[in-house]
Amino acid sequence: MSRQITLSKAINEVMFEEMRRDPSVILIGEDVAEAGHPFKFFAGLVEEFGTDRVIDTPIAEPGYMGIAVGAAMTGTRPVVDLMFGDFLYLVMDQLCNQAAKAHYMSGGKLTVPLVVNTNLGATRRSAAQHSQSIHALVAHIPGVKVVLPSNAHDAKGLMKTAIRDDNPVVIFNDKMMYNDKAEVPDGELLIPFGVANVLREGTDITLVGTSSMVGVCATAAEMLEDDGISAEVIDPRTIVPLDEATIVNSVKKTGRAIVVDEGHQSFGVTAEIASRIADKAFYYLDAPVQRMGAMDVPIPFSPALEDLTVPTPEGVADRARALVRGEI
Amino acid sequence: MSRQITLSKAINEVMFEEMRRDPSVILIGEDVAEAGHPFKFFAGLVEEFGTDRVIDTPIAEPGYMGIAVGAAMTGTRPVVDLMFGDFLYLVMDQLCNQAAKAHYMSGGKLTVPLVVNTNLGATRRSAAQHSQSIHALVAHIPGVKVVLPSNAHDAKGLMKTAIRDDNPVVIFNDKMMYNDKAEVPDGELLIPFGVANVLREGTDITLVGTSSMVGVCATAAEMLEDDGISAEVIDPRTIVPLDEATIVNSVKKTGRAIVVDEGHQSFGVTAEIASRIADKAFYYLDAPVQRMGAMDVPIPFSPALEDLTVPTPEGVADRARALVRGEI
Amino acid sequence: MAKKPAQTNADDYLRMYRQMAKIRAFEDNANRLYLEAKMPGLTHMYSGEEAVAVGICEALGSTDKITSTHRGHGHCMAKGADFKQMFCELLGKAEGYCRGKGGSMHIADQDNGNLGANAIVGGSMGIATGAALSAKLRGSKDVTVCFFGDGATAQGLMYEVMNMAALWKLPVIYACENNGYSEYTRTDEIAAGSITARAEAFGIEAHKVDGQDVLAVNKLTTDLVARARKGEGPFFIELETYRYHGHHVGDINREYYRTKKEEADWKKNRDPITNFGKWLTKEGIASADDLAAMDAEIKDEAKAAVDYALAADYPPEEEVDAHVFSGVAHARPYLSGDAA
Amino acid sequence: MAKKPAQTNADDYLRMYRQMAKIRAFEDNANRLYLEAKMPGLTHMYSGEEAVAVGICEALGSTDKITSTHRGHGHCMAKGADFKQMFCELLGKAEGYCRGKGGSMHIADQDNGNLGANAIVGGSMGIATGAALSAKLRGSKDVTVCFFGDGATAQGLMYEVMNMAALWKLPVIYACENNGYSEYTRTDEIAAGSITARAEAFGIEAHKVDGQDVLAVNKLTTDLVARARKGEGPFFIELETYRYHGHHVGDINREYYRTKKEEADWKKNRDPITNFGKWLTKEGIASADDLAAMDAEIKDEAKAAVDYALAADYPPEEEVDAHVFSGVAHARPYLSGDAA
Ligand SMILES: Cc1ncc(C[n+]2csc(CCOP(=O)(O)OP(=O)(O)O)c2C)c(N)n1
Ligand SMILES: Cc1ncc(C[n+]2csc(CCOP(=O)(O)OP(=O)(O)O)c2C)c(N)n1
Ligand SMILES: [Mg+2]
Ligand SMILES: [Mg+2]
Repeated sequence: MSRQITLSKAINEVMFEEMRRDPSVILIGEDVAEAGHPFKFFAGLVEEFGTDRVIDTPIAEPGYMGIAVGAAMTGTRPVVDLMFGDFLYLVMDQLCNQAAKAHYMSGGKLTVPLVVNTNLGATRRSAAQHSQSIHALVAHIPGVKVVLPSNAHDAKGLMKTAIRDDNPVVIFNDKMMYNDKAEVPDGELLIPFGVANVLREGTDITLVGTSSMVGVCATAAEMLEDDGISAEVIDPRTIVPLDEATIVNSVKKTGRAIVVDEGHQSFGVTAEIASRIADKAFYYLDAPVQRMGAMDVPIPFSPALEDLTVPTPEGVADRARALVRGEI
Repeated sequence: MSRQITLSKAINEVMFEEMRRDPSVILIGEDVAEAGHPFKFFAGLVEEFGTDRVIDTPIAEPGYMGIAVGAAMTGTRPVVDLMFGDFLYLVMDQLCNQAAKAHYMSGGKLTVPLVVNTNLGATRRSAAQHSQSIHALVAHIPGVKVVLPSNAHDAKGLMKTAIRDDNPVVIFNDKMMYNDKAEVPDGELLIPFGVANVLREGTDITLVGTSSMVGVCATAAEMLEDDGISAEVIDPRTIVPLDEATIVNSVKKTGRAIVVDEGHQSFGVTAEIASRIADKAFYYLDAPVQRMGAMDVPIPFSPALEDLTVPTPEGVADRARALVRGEI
Repeated sequence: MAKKPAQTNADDYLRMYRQMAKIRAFEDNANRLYLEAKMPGLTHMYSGEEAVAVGICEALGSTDKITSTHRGHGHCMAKGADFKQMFCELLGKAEGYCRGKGGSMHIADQDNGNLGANAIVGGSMGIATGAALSAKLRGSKDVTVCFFGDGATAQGLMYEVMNMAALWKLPVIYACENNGYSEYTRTDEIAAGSITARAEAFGIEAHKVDGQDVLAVNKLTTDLVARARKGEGPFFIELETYRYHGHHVGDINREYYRTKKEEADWKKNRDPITNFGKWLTKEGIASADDLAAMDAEIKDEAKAAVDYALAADYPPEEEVDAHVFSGVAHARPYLSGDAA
Repeated sequence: MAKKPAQTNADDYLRMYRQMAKIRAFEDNANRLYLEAKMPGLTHMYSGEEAVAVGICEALGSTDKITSTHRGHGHCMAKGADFKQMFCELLGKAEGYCRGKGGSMHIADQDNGNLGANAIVGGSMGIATGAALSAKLRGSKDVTVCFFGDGATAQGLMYEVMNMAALWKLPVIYACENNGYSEYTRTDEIAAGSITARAEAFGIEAHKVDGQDVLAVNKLTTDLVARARKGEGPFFIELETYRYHGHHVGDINREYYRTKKEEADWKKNRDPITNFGKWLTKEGIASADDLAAMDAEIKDEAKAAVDYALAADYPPEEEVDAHVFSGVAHARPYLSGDAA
């Protein structure tokens, strides 16, 4: 049964299905009830599940993040909505000092089954405080799993897995993707963490893209095809845990790699993945692994500047051509 | 004039000298006045400069961090003391959304000359919330400079530079190093940012260590000397900006590198430095660049476990031997 | 604090009227730019709340400071900004207050004492308090006003900084623009107890005032500013007001969270500009024609500024990594250790 | 909530005495372990504050929850922990409550409803409030008590969660242990206004009680717990108390922030155990000899537990990457995508 739905709709379905399946699942966040969220993906939930399980909060991110941690420790499974990924800075203590460490610090006594639903991505002309992709910060902290869906299908399957996971999981969806459609099965769909998706096989170069950059890599791969360059495109889907084997094996085959992620380039996700490739596939590499992240500047408001800060298909294709031609 | 002082004393001298030199320098933090800080490095300041400039705060890290940002925008140069680096999570919004971005977002109108004095490092048996080394998080955010002194001398020279810098600068000292002595000049000492220190020259392998790991690398280098392996040891001193040239040129010479940092290994500082080396020195490398960070687990309290989580001289030397022998 | 030249009351009143009318004109144009898809991104309209910004900022000198919010155009204009640079910023043009880098939610106008709008709700409360600390330490007599919404009272930062402001007797005034809603939620659903009592619990003198009455706002603020300059601060003001538009320009269907009747009622009976205009004519300070002429002039001025901004240049590409660090021309080479 | 077996008052009183004496004995031993360099790291002594933890926890059932602080040994014992597992945790041994991974500042004892100590001041305020939310949603009658110090009232998180607790009428009791100091600073230097008024401003009923009087604390708490179970919460209690030792065991020279006379005065006149012992003998509930015998027995028990813990094993090395994730035996292979 072929069925195309948007990523927003996928989130909506997950919440309906999981809240029906498991009465301990609750939703907490700003304007998630009557308003159904500013991005509308929670529409209809409060009508079915009531304000006990679909909980509108004041604008108090640290507070309700902490509340979710305590609720998770004591028999509920909160999904915490954080309207913009940029607000993660506000909840870092509750997420990284509390949620991430409680299981370990208690020697396994306490568990914190909790999902943070948030986003990343620039180019919405939202300026520096509403355009960040700071998933690398969370990925650096042991005890949290980090999920980066790149399409509606994966968003559904990964979010369902996240809700059933007994650990804190942060899901970053790309804001620009909420209205993008994909074929998504009705009902059950579980995608395991730590299993990369090979979108496209190729022999000359491996393009590893995350989240918003998966599409960029896929488009770049099409452009490269016109030049006779065969690119393999890999979407890790989760970066904690990371499916290292699939990525490394691909590069062992192609001998070249570009890692593309929308977080700032320095001290970000591209560094981790690139350095794992450079280590594990060292003796197979024909050229240095390339990294393309967002420019190391706060995201500017002006469209004329903002578009310069994020990797594009053209940019990725150019870099790939240079690599294949031995120019790097 | 040879003079050995502790790192704590170096901080103390910097504050005296800079507060005398520039009346706009102020100090803000918990128990920094009468108590002279729990680690005692601010002793005597309040007696000379009074409670107007040496300001004890309530335990309200986000609050006084925000206050420092506003004070920095309007004619003062605050040094904000954050008792433990682990509390950075609490101030991330004020540091990363406000301080780091104000200059850029205002097109250069606002400036935020502000220093955060904090620390990193495990092995004090302080457990997971007082042992973290999370400098990578700050380094990922454009607009903040990140300083990692590895001894009392550099602590003095770098902190003075930081206080005179017109941007937000975060200094991480290693907690275990506060009482370590080094030769430090009396009076003026300015060490520029972005200039690495080559502690020791060598030809077989480059060991890049930061902060607490500089000493670990230096000790490892001595061990290696006994085996006839000549190690070059480099301390970047600042990671934002990073003296890429010195590191890359060293590896071009030695053909091998290990990057050692006390932050968690995944998505941390070792990834950034290693991937830059692997890219820029690609055609000179004889073996894959190795990374050694703290284990990707919350820091455990038990001494029996804690000591396993942090790189040691023996561990670095072992890895270096394996690299040189071509076993990796 | 730069002192304003002595003026008659009538001048003050007319300037307040003009400032409110300018804000309204700015917002009407901004909304139109959005609807005509000429504006990048979204924006939050201040229309309906003009008496708050103007009543307060008219009590301040140009070196007094303010911090502003996501709904910040009104504060910026009231503190002395001009149409052209504001529209340029709104459109991401190089001549904007922030060279196009900030946009609607980050307009800062340091020269007029505006330390910037903020896209983090409550995010500027520390900054405002710090500006007050700095003024006190430097022996300046400047006062800082921190604008924020009712929704921002849920942020813990507010209590942290109010505590320190009270302990240290800082010259800061916390101005809570209670427009009855944070996004799509009524204030009583997100604020337990009493907002002014919260300030009072920290020993801060708190007032409630009709935010639609520019004279009442101005009178109270003038008094508190004078007292703050003498070291009697901090103070807290809750201003009852209303936003006419949606939460942002895209929030068109609002009936699920507030009625059309409620909106119509505020516009008809409590419009700050209309009511103040009536008072001015009643008092004989200006005729209805005078006011209409002023309105027309402002509209023309706004229109000209919009046209100017639409035609203005975007910043050049090389500015993308400028202003990351003060004293560093371009961040990219700097970050890799090239030249300092 | 598991109901306690019916007991006479005398039994209750003697148990309270015993619990306070156990906490004191625990701390005396912990301090000695530190002084003899047998303890890894530092710790914060609860001595002097025993009536707070015991008065409150004796009003709770074992499924009621608490969250604790860096000064948390007292809370943990009062909620039902035993000596052996606590000393083992303090020394980082495998048989400790957290298998040695938490240590003094993170002891958690889920089986007795202790959701854990916290090394972030104020860090557990959200957790406590969340436990109360969870109880309400799940239809459980459990009440949660959130312990924190006067210093923690400066953390914004407290106001964020009190607001939500009040809006949602959660069964949570905020228990502020005001021992007059946060680290080396007097409370009046870090807390403006009134602490109880801050809770009241959010519509939360607040009480102040003598934290050295275990019966007064217990009576008030028993009443509030019963009311919280009926949905009348949240509540706030400020308990006036005192810590005998320094901020932590290493804080020996304290005269620059508090006088020896003040310390002596509290110990002499307001010791919660001595005073309660006197009351017990006066009321004829126990003789001085009975109490002395109980003290001796507790000391022996503590000593035996210390010896046990000193001799106990550290956790095996392979546990270092266990418990990072629930359901994952070892984090290291998992993180690289090996086996899920
Ligand atoms: C920390 C944070 N949380 C959430 C948001 C999203 N947001 C933007 S404006 C707003 C409502 C603010 O309400 P209020 O403070 O009353 O100001 P108003 O919009 O009514 O002027 C919200 C929730 C944000 N920008 N920052
Ligand atoms: C967020 C945070 N800031 C600072 C500290 C350092 N610190 C530990 S205990 C303490 C004082 C706490 O005072 P109070 O809350 O009154 O508790 P008490 O120690 O008196 O029991 C401080 C500042 C910390 N652990 N966490
Ligand atoms: Mg509002
Ligand atoms: Mg205290």
